[in-house]
Amino acid sequence: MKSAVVVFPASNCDRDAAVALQRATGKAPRMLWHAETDVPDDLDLIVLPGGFSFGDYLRCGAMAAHSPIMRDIVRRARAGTPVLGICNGFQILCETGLLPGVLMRNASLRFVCKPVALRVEETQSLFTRRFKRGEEIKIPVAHGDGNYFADEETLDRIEGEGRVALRYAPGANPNGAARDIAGILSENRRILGLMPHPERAADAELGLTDGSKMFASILEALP
Amino acid sequence: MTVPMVSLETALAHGLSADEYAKIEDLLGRTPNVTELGIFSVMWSEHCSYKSSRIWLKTLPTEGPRVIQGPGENAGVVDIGDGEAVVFKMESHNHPSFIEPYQGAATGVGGIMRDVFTMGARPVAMANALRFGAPDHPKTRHLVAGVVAGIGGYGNCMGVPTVAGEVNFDPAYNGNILVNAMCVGIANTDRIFLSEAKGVGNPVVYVGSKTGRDGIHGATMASAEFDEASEEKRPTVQVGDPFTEKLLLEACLELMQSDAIIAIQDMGAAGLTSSSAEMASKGGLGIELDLDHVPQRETHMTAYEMMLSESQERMLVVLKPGREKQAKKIFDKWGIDFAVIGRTTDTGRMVVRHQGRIEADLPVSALADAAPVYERPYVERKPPAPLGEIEPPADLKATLKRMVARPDLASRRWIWEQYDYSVMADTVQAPGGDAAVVRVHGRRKGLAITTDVTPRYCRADPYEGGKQAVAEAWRNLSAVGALPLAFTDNLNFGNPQKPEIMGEFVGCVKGLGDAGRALDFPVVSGNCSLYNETNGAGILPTPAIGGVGLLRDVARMATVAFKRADEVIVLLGETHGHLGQSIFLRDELGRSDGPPPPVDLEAEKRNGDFVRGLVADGHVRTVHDCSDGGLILALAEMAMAGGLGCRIETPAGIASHAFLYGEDQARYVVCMTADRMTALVAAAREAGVPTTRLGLVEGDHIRVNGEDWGSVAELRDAHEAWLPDLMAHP
Amino acid sequence: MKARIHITLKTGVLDPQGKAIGHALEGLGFEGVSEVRQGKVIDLDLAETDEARAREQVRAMCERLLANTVIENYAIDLSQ
Amino acid sequence: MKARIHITLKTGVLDPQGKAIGHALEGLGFEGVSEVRQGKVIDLDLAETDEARAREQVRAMCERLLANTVIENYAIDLSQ
Ligand SMILES: Nc1ncnc2c1ncn2[C@@H]1O[C@H](COP(=O)(O)OP(=O)(O)O)[C@@H](O)[C@H]1O
Ligand SMILES: [Mg+2]
Repeated sequence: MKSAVVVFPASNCDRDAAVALQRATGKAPRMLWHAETDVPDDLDLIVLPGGFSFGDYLRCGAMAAHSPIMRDIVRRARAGTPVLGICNGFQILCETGLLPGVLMRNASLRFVCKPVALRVEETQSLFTRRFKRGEEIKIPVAHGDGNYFADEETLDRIEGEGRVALRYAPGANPNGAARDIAGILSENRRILGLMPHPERAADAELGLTDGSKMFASILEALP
Repeated sequence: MTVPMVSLETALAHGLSADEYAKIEDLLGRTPNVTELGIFSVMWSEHCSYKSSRIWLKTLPTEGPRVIQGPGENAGVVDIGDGEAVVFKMESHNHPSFIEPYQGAATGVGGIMRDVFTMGARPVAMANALRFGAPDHPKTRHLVAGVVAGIGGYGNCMGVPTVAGEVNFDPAYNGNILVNAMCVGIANTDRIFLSEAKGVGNPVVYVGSKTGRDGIHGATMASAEFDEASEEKRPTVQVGDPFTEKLLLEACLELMQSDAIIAIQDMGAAGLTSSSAEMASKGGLGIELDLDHVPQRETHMTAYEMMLSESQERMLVVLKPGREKQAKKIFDKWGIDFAVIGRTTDTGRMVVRHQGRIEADLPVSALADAAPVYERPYVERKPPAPLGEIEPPADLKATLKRMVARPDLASRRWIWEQYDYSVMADTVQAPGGDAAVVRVHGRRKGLAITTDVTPRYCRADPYEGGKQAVAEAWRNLSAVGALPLAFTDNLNFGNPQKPEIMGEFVGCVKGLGDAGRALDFPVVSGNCSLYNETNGAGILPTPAIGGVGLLRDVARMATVAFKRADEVIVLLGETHGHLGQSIFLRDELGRSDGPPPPVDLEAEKRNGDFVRGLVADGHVRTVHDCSDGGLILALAEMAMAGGLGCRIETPAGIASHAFLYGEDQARYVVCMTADRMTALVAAAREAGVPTTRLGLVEGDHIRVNGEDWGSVAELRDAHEAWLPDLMAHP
Repeated sequence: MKARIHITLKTGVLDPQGKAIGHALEGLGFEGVSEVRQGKVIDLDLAETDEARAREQVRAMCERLLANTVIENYAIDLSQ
Repeated sequence: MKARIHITLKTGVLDPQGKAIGHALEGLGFEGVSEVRQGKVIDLDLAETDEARAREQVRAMCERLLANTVIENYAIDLSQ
């Protein structure tokens, strides 16, 4: 599998994502600088990592969504190249319109870092196929703006289309997200945006390992 | 433009004394102009010159087989093997945080990070030591909320995990909170960068944010006593820009991969002035600056303003000649301003030009080396009289649930969950234990990090309190199984011109030094924050210690949580039931008298070395040291962390309340399987370490001498609720 | 020209910041405050001197970057 | 009454957000934008109907909570 991690100014989970990908696939991903205008042709997976691209100024992900590299990424994503957006990456995907909705300030107005319990809602995707439907997993979150919002119609639609991939377990919603949504899929199910950090739960020494199943799923789907 | 005339009055307004001003005139052989006076005032401020503390700081142990760089550079450097070094330092941002808690704390974090990456290290962990006023003081909640958000706001954006810290509440800090931030980084030993300029004619380069009129005179403010009026004056505080700092970090580290740099120095307090003077002074050189080339955010800035600006996120670099293009390319890529603003000279003078005029022409040695050094008079405090007999409370078992929710003992989760403690994916021990542990990226080894000091001990007996602060940090590192390497300190005190305060300072520093020597735990960097007084009321003496230790293999690491039922709980170390200055005495009985617990440094060493051995050999995985709140608090914390209860008995011959709540030092609680018990107790005896078998990990309640002291769940609820409840009020 | 842009949340979009401010005001004893909404204001200095062209330029900035029109409205004020 | 409060950074105070927005606009090809400053706008519904009293109330809110007067200015607009 050939993968790439995009580095925006003030991305800060780019290395973590690369380490997790390397561990899962045995191959180091390419690191792509945001100012590049073309992404390599042969990529099987593009990862938009967590962090504070452009300082999270104006709106989280807004400036990154207009980075030169994003034009090509949007094009490829629309054509079917899988994209995984983690935390800030999820925010960027929403700002580009590749995923519906927005991520607003946490309801507490405080940044929150902790492991949270999640329920895997959909296993029909290349990111979640190794999980069991309804399985409860634990993955850390670390964000100030993870409060997923979309209008009711959109929420009903994505629910109806089985695109809510991950939900915070009952009582575990750390940010006030609508319908406890933690991660959603695109219409073609090849783009996943999620607030939790699977790359921080892919190493037994860090205490949590459920994230590695996501990387294993990807590898299985995109050998 | 008319240049204001300088007089004694101007000098006094700049925080210089009459004697100091006379000395400046003497050194120059003339009256300085106002820019020159401004430059002197910051260079000779307490903050930059350490004029009150210097002679005492010299007494501290700063050397050791692993120490690569002790105090005197931007941060200390200690060898951790494999060609790698840990680089760390702690610094305060107390006054700015009181005025504007979010930005004050944020820029404090940014400043200490720059100190570490200037040395060529990538920051890998942050810690802090915080002191606030009484919980019910009208300002406290606002300050707590702002400081915590500010620390998180900056550190989280930088992508450096904040993993450890400590917080106390005491009315002594009502008007002077303490915000001490520590940064820990990792560098290659063959790529450590220093601030000593070398060579003549080399380009002096400015990189980072543009200069504005930020915090002009911040460095002198940080050294001046507060009064109510200064709160009204509202000096400009700096606004942090972590986004720019993150880019500056990456750009500097990228440039450091090359060999283009001769010297590099961050612009901290006193910005351009102290960074240029220090680089020149260390290299025995002169330096010329042309301020026309300084990137500026505001119009019509004067030389005075530019030299004294404390705009954040800036660095000064001396490059090898001809490397400007190569370096500029890197900063362009990261979108960071880059400007050649001067060059090194052989004149030994600092010459500042602006718009074709010479605005300052000063001997570098006068600025850096001729700064006054004071041997301030001090009085040593008489140690408090011993406590008499302390009667046990009527219902001892009811005390625990209250104690776990006391301001100084309640859970700090509300704080650390606002810090991204897991970014970089190497945090193998998150906040909540004795020390945090971050793995060295790609290696088996890890760094243990802790911050500690017990100000109420320091107030009661500065010398014993100083010893205790170092001993506790050393103990917390040992408790996770790490070899303590070295420490950094932030010495927060009141007005050193008062002999009693100076006595606190001297006593604490002596204690720090003796403990450091006895424990092979040198100090490699640090900072002094004096004049923490409002309307003449000083803070508690607070020499905050930031300790760093090395774990050979993070798989052999202890944590505080009870792990399995039926493990035997053993106390290592001696218990006399010392209640003087204990939290039990203060919070349950309303008394704060008696001497603090004495620190037997030999016992500390013996017991700590023994515990570390147990962890390293894989015999125990559960260790917690005893500190605030005594043994029963340690047990309660182990129970709450593990979700398991325990059943313990107190020994005969000592009153239960003293045994349980006494704050005797040099003690650790460890858990082991029953089959290992005999051998370990024998080994302890051989090592001269006293042991007491306390009982067993068992059930989900805490049982003491057959009495139920509460369920782990209810204790945890009380422990976890205190801070969120406090902060829920507007 | 100078442009002042107000970016406010659309009605129906929940506003955690506004809500928190409302609570805090109440906690401080301020009474009679019903709805609180927080938005952004962005001030720009433009080289453009023609009002119509300036408005068009700022509108484009809002659509492309400054506002997220899924949840936000924007309003533009121009002055010399 | 309705109150609209503008909270802006004092002149001379660094505005990292404004700076970044300026860069981003430039990157998107918008030309001639010099200074960019970002602030907050807060809209309140007040039960108070007397203008002078309303202004005084909102001023108190700004001083005590809404504005950080160390680095921010505020301006109050009232309307029925
Ligand atoms: N300001 C803070 N930031 C991060 N962690 C903190 C902070 N304050 C306390 N902690 C964490 O809470 C735990 C308990 O703190 P403390 O009681 O001071 O520990 P100890 O008594 O072992 O020194 C430690 O793990 C510490 O790192
Ligand atoms: Mg401890």
